[in-house]
Amino acid sequence: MKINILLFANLKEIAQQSSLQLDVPETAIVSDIIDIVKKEIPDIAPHFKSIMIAVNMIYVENSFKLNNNDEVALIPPASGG
Amino acid sequence: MKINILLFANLKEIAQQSSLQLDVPETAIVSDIIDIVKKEIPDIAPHFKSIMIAVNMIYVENSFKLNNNDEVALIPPASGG
Amino acid sequence: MIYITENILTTNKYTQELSKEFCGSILVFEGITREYTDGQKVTKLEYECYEPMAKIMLEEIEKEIFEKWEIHDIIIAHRIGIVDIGETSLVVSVSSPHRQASFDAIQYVINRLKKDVPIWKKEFFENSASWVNS
Amino acid sequence: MIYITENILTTNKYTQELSKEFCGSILVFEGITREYTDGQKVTKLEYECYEPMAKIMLEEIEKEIFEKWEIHDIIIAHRIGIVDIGETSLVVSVSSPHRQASFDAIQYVINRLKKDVPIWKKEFFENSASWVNS
Repeated sequence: MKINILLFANLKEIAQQSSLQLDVPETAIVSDIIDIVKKEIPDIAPHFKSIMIAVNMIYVENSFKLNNNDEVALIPPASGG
Repeated sequence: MKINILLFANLKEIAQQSSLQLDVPETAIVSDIIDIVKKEIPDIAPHFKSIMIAVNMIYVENSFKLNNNDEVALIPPASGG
Repeated sequence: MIYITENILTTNKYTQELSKEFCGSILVFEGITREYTDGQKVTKLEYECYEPMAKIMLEEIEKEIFEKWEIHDIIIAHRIGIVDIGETSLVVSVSSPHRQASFDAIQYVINRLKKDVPIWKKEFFENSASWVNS
Repeated sequence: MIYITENILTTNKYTQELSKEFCGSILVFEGITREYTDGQKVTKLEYECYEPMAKIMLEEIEKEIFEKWEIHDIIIAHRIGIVDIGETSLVVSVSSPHRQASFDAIQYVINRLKKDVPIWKKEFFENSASWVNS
């Protein structure tokens, strides 16, 4: 199934792209996606300890089960205001 | 000596005047003034339990010793804001 | 800066006048006369003031604020005389490097003002009128 | 009401838009970009935002505010894109019958916003730039 990954702020700059599309097995959960992204963009890997994950704009745990066409956003620590 | 008394808000309305001048002995303290005002304007007497006294614009105790030409303000509970 | 005035208060004026250099936070409080007090319809209000003493006390409160919190500037403006329903009776605006100081400072000003500063409010109802707290 | 905009923010607009009927208190917070961060001179800022999610989260926070406190209306406006020094990045304005609710509500909004809402700030210094918190 297809999963769309969104990258923001420093992650976007490191990856030099604001999104990527992954093709993953139907059984994929969030932590599988994290593993793939770490491999595809190794420079992002050290940032994952502070990244939160939102699926379709809702924060989720790493065990969250994904569905086809889900939008998975990698959210660095907020610094608005 | 001469003491000028200032009245505000409900006290001014009860007394139907905003100030009065008293001639008092040189030894007068604030509580002497209160006693005189209670006699001169009996309708004010019940209000004294919540009135604060300012002499020359500074809050003082009842034992405060007055001087000639002091301005003694009878301050009802504040309700600004 | 302290203002005690019979003129209409606008927060815009007292926000613009505030010195803001290097400040990260501006907080502006506006107290507005309400139409009901304990269910009774208020038709208008009147504020009376022992003006020279109120000014001195507000200046003291202002000085305390600068001692207690890291703020850059503060304006306190109180309207006196007749104030119609929906009009502003009090504006307090504060600029500060960090926001917490401005929240603390404004709440301190309002609490002190309501307790200690010789200003009195008279509420006019349809068939009566009375001085608040008296 | 929630605004996420690249336009300059003015508190005047977001104070006027606020519904005020029957309210005794209006409180307006303005967050302004500061010239120095830990002694380093900032030349400008840039805010980036995951806009649809930020909107949803701010609307949720708004809903919580109405549940937690007796407030009448609230406006949250966040600027994104390039923000020059001294310009406003955030306005939060609240009208409420009694003032305490507005102080509590605005502080809650700011704390939640800074912690949970997907908006990021990049600080530009004279010879470098970095995303805050990253």
